[in-house]
Amino acid sequence: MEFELVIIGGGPAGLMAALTAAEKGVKTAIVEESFALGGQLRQQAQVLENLPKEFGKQSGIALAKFFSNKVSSIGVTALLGHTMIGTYRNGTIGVSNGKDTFPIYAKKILVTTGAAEQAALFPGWTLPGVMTIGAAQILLNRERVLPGKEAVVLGCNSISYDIAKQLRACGVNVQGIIEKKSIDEIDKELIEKFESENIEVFFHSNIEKAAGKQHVEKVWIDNDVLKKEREIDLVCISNGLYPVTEPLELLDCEFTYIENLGGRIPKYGSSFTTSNSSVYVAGNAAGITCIEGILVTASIAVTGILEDLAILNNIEAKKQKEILWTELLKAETGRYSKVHDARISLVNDFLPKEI
Amino acid sequence: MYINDHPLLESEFLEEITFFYEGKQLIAKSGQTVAAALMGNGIKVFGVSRKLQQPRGVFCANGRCCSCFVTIDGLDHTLSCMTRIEEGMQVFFNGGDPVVGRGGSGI
Amino acid sequence: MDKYVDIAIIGSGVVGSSIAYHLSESRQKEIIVIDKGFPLSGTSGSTQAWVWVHNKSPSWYGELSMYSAELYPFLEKKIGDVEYKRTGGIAPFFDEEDREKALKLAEKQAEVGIKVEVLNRNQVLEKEPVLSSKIAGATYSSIDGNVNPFRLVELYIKAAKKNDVKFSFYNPVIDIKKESGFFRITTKNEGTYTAEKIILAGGPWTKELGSFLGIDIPVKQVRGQILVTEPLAPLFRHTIAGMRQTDNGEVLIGYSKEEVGYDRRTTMEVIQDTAKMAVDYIPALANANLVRSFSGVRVIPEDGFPIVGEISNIKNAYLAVMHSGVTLSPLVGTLMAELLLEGETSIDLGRLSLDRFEKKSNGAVVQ
Amino acid sequence: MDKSTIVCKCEEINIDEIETALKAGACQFDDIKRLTRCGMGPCQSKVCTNMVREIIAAYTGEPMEHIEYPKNRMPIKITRLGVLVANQETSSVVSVFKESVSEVDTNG
Repeated sequence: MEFELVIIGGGPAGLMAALTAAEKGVKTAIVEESFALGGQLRQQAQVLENLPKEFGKQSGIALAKFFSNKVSSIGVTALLGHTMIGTYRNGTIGVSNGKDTFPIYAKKILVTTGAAEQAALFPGWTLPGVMTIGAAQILLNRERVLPGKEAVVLGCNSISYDIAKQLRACGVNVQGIIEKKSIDEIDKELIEKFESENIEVFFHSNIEKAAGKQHVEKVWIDNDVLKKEREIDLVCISNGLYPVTEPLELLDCEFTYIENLGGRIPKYGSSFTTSNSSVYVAGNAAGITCIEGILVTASIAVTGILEDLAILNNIEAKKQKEILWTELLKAETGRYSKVHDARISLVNDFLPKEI
Repeated sequence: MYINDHPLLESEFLEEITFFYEGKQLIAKSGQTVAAALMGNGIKVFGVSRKLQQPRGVFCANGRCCSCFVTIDGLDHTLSCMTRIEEGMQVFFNGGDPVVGRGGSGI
Repeated sequence: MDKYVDIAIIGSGVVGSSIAYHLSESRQKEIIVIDKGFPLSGTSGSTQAWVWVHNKSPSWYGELSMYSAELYPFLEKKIGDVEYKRTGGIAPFFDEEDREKALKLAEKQAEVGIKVEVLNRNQVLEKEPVLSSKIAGATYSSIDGNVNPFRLVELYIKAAKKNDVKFSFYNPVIDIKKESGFFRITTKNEGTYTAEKIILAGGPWTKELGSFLGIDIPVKQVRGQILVTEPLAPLFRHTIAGMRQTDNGEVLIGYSKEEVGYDRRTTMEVIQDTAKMAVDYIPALANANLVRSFSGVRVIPEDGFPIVGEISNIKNAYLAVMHSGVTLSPLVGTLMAELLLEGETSIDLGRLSLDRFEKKSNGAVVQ
Repeated sequence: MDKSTIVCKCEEINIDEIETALKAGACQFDDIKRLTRCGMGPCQSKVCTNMVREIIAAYTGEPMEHIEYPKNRMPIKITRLGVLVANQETSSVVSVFKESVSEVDTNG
């Protein structure tokens, strides 16, 4: 198989990039290990507030549908059930579909593998019934299956807010949110949101342990003043995200470590090109950001790719990128301003190489 | 347990299919993963760990953690969260892994 | 910081740590082992760890390997369980025409006392029913086996430490100079060591170490890629040329050789080719999950044979560099201890001298 | 926290085992891996990486950014050998037998 552009990962960043590339006539393929396009949008029932203007306000699920319909109508090859498992000697990617393993040749590779959820350490975290909050949401909204009936959630953040609400709407009793930090360290607005939903948050608390015979039955919530024992059958861990970068490592991209972007990430320049000049990165794989940031970084990367493929001339590309970077700055404000600052310094460090 | 009337999502007609778990016939909905089909039937424990024989089930649901292994149609250690359920599929508990030593090998 | 030792060993892989242990047994000398990384981060930690004899040729080399294999049971009594298993080794062939070559090999090895049998298909399958029925035959010897390299190096080091050998890890040697009869070894993190004798056992980095002393050590770096399956129920018990099953059930597969410098990446080409070999030998492996691949950069002297002994023009500087470090480590450790402590060895090391390469360039015949 | 708490879910390696490796002088994930098998199971440390890194950081007092990540190995996801072979007809990997008899021929 041979394409001009191969995109690893069919989530929002990958789809956004595929659409733009295919519109410009680039022969594009998406390698997606799941059976459907959309990535983590596929279970996001919440309305995504800050989408780029052209998308209005819609749920992740709706956006995933919109993207996948459009992508298939525009002639992008969607290789569903295909996983990139390695690289050949010359850097060609190796893909397996569960029956066969083969190389896919591409002029440019864009890695949009997104983020994975961080686990959390406490005795009993390996029991069935203890899962990442994303897993609970997948079961709930993608699979329409109840992950449990009585739940606690570890981690007070916007993700756990959205999903706790959805769990409750589906009949799961969310007994509370357990948060290591003290009340002063958490965004006021978020606390109010939980309050207005009558979801109790235990600050300065942790899960001392979870236990159960075959699956989780009890948690002990540890707090300075009180020890609470709760009977539950679901513990959701919402402990943050980190970039998924395995394909970039096997593509010999150089890495750096930036806490504000989620830890170890590939070095990249202002077009999101990595130290391997035929490999680009975008979305959460380039640093954990908001949904708008995910989409805009994909647009910037694809602009760089179009420029590289001589489909856009330098002047057009430069103009385009300037507009998009302004958009990215707007997207990454407020609690994402640290992300943006980190990104800017990363890109500036990369500059000497681009010359 | 299946959510039949999802309060947040449009209703969707999903064809019912039958599969077998430990030889017992169960109902799943087409398009689901094996992991979801099991959870929908109230099965949370998919297997036991190799060394300590501790129960294991869904953890990440995204094909990364390998916690949800089951045996499907004769192939053991298959990721149930990344495999779609199919009519007549034979699914088994991931147990009975060989008790083996702790020898090392290169990394 | 300037520290004095009697003997400095550079490299704490299977060769360096074996020499350190064997030297320390008599507790006569103050010894330090310096390593650029942590034990097992190099070649010794990235091998299938066969203790393999039966088709090492020419037969004098097979003989050395056999002596070393014979030392393993005694070594285990001294340093502890290194999971040495004399499983017997099977090297299959698929073409009937190869039988004659196999018989020739068996004949050669018999001359030095290595018993090699040439098996037909039924005999192979009787020994190992899981092997493919497409196999025409195999050479077999009961002396071959394998060891757990992690336990081996760990226990060499433990035993050496017990005998007061000092170890310095994560500490690359950045220069070696000989001054007024002593070696001054400059390290990155712990200053300079002064040693009366020095042993270079740096495996794939030996060439670099030799260059500090102004000598050319004719070795190549050869990458071998190895696949590791998930733990499987006991499937086969012999060491099969190309694969073995470890105690924890994992099957290690691989026999690739590439000269690509010190590059420890793996590649899909070799992974797929190695998988093909595995399934050709043992069809049942087709359903086994491959969990990971790794590569080791092995050192191979230009002519394939070990270089062991004193460097003739640098008194008190010694070399121990070889491809089959795991197989040979008990013997090389023993011989080096004899050489450094008594000045002579129970097996003549002449054939293994670095000088043979110079002789070669002069047109003289070696071996 | 209870030192018997599992950190690596696949190989079932607990905090105590990781700290023992640290005490033996290992100070990076890959060295701990070799000593304990932590992170060597089917998920290839995708789940435990940061938890182990945090234990290392706490033990050594080094900041998290100095704690290296374990090396990623192919395949990125477990793959059955038969799927890797698929339609492949030949293999470039020489057999030990062929190699040894060719040496007999030349060196014999």
